[in-house]
Amino acid sequence: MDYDPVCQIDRDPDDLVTINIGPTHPAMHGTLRVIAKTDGETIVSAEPEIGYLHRGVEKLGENFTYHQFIPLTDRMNYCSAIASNVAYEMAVEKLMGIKVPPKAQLVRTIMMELARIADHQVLVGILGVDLGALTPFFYLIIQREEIYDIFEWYNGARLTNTFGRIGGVNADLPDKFHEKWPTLRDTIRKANEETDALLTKNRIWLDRSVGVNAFSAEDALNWGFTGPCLRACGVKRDLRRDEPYMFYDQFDFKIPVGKHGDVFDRYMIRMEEMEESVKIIDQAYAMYQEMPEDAPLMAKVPKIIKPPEGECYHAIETPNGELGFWIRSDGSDKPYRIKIRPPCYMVYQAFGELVKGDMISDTIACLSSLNIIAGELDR
Amino acid sequence: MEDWIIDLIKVVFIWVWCLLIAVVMTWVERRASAMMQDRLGPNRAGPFGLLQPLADGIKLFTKEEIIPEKAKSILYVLGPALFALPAFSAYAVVPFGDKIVLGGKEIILQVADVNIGFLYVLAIGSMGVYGMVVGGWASNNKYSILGGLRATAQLISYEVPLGLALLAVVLLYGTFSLREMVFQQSGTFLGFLPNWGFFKQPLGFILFLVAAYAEASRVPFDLPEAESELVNGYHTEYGGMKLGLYLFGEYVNLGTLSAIIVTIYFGGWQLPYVDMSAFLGPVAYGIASFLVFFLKQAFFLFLFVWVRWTVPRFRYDQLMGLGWKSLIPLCLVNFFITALLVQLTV
Amino acid sequence: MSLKERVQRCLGDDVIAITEYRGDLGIEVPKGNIVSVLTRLKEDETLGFDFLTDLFGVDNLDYYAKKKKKPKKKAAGEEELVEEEEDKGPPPPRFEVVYLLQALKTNERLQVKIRVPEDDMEVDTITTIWKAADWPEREAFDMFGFKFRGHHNLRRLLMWDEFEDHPLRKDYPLEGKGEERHLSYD
Amino acid sequence: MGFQAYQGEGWLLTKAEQLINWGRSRSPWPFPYGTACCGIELMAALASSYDMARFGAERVGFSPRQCDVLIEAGTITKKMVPVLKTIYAQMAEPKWVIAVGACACTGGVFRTYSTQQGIGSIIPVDVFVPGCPPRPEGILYALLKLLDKIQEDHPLYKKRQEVAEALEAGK
Repeated sequence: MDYDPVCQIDRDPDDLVTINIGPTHPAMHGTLRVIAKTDGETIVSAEPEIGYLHRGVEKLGENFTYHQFIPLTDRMNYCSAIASNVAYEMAVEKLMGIKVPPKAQLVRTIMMELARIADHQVLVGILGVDLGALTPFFYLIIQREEIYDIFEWYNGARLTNTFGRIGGVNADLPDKFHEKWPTLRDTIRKANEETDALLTKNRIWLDRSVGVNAFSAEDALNWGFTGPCLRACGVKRDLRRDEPYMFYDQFDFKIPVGKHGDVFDRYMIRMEEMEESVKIIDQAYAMYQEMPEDAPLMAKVPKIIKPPEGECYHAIETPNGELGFWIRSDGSDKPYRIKIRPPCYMVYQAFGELVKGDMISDTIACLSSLNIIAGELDR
Repeated sequence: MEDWIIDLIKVVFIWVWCLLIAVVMTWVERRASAMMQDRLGPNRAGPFGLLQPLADGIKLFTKEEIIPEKAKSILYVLGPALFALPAFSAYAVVPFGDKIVLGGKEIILQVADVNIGFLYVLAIGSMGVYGMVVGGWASNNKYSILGGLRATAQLISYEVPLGLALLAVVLLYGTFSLREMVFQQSGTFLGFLPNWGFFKQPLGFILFLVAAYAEASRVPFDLPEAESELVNGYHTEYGGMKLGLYLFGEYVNLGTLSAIIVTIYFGGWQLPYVDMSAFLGPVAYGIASFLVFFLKQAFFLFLFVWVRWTVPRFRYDQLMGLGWKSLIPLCLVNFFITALLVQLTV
Repeated sequence: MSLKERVQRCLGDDVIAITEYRGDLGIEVPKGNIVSVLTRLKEDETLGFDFLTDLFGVDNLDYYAKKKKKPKKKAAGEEELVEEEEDKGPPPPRFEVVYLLQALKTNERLQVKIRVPEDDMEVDTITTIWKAADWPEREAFDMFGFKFRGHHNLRRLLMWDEFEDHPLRKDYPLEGKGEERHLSYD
Repeated sequence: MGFQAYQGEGWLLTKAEQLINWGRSRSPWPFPYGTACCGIELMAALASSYDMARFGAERVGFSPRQCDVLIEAGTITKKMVPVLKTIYAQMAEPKWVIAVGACACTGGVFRTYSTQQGIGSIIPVDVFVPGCPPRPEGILYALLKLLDKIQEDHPLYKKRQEVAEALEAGK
């Protein structure tokens, strides 16, 4: 008999039931797997196993040229591909020492924030589905299609956009964007309000999310959390503020911060960030409209990119948190080594710690609220 | 006509009617959920997709029958049957209409007017859990077993508030016969309200409704199957028509529960303020009473669907907490208040 | 005081080399001292590198091979120590482990590198300092074969357990060696 | 007379087959095996704007025993191959497979050590959908193609034929 500090009882370790959750479990998003030891409904220990979507992106990066790698970044965080694209492009620009023209930066800002909204909408929808409320998911998806319309007008792809080039962007905002944005802003807010009415004011939802998987700020920093999951724990940290890039230091926006780091805080932070993103787009769009029509969109970039030897790390705040690229160049046209620092990788490794002592249902809620994107996790 | 022929006709009619409700409910559930989610829903099989349940049925019938190697094969086959049968059986005592006069013979629109119909409903209703437990255990799958266990705990816990809520009604009407209860609900209450159980037992009705949702294991109480947690819960390993039986049984259960709600709390086949037998012929009256009953039942069936697509799901401990800490004390309070009032008025 | 000076003052002799490229400061430290170096960096009041951003390995096999061929084509300001080593002594160790640190208060970043020779792949684990190093160390083991001494669960992370090679090494072909995974259920 | 059934498709058999095919082709319950980017587009195809449920492809189930069409959307890595094989083996006949996206068809851009180069070499696939990822319309079109294929199936006759052939071989 061992004393079990989680359940505070003496228990024979043979009494535990091992449950294999995933990788085709409905709540595991296709490729995650958790091996959980349970006592009845309570999780005594949970060990996540990953690698079911390991596609060798880093190895491929060593064999691709710098430009060829951009499409691979799409396929990492496929919920907000544009943010990954820009993160990689900015890392290469830092490596090359390229200054991107301001108009291109504004186009990037607008598209990235749209991607952030789209990403958060998927998260909130899926969180609802995993807790048993299916309808908000559909409301959010309908609305998200309109954001996809804008992406599609920009360069023809809905999901994997291959947005931008190294040194700027390849195209200006689509003409239809100027008509679409005022109405889109309203529909985003309306969809959020509907979701809010269905979920945030629902007693069952509160019961299921408030206080579930609470995590302290200290632990979160120790485990390397970034992004909304860290902010939910009460740490006001956002690379858009702390290491400002582009024009983020000129925009007026709030950084929502939670208190307890529970599922509800993570959910609320996403809901509020959508609202802040709308504000940022409004400001960026106002700045964009002041730019002259023929302002350059691309910096002067050589046809074949051959950065000088050296290595650097650059990270930006993607919807999930800090997405960084560490690139070492050996002076050739291919990177010598690319290391991607995906945000949810660090978050997901604490999963066993997060769900210890909770119930099986909480595991599902916790996993959804962390927003684990397998493509980014396994690369 | 011989009595037993009439009884046989009634049994067959009710059986077919139950099946029909279950079949139509699958369609309603899909189309209604589509409506709530700004979708179209199935519309390829027949007009408005009305034949969709038929297509599903044909497909399920012609699907390969799999019995997993490690499953306990006899119980595995028995599970769905155990689940579906009690649901049908409970209908036997539900009065689905007043009476119809055919060829000078008075036919009661109820399969069996037993004087303990109320107890029969409770007893049969709690049989359904065997189907879930047996199915879950026989599948030899950890998710199924968890689903089965959840079902046991949940259904047994919610039997108590269900029974207690109904007991207050028994105090009120002073009878165990469901038919008798319906007759007592004619006329008006306090001069302007219909003399329905709902108005005399508002708290009891809400408690019963909540417990009924739990008994039917529908969202927000669908923990035994909890799709995102236990894959499909107790019927994870079932496919083909065995799965079909589970799905059908669920809708038949809904039909039964709605029928009981209507019978006990909403005056059965009676219209408020209007006495239909006064101006309708004997045959027409029988049919009209049946239709009124069906319409009331349909409303509650739709309510089940409505709630299903609106709210999230409880957690296991919250479910138990709600049952034991809130519903049962409230039921007891309701019971004592009713007892007091009945004592005072008599 | 600039970051470079502060780091030098804090670590003293442990700094083997310092590189600076596009504002990113990188230091190289001896392999055996990595735990004490990181602890000092974390606890020093003027530095306070209290957040581990990432940890990963690098295989320098091709890098050295290429450098030997054309040693003159080098950008200015690159690691000069490395160049000297190349010319004289034995070939430098094949692998590197890079630690990316971050100071949350001052928003400064630092790269710490250790060099790991092929015949001695053991590195001290830093999961004792940051729990965040758990999976990155497992991944480095999986992809390069570093053995992190003291890691509580050093198993493969991304590839399956029976996989034998280390795919991110430069001598491993991109399309693999035809490995397949077979699972037997009982 | 009894032997006549083996000779060809009788009227009864054909009508029964038509009925079965009608049912099957209007109720293809999907198993959404979304592993990567295509999974998001599959989600969009199931959601309101495209609404795959119109074709009866509703009641998305994650239990392989209950589903008819395995929609494999996304990359299958070599680590995942045994899982996919098991899932396919667990499905009850008749079962169909749609491979959505370049990765599922050929491995796509990920020609690496860890990626399975197309699922066609592991399990039989009925419809391939190219695209990286394909649009939801593409997934719907693939489903419609599959339904056409189901319509032309011979669920009863084929079995009779097999029985007859087995009898012939036995003689």
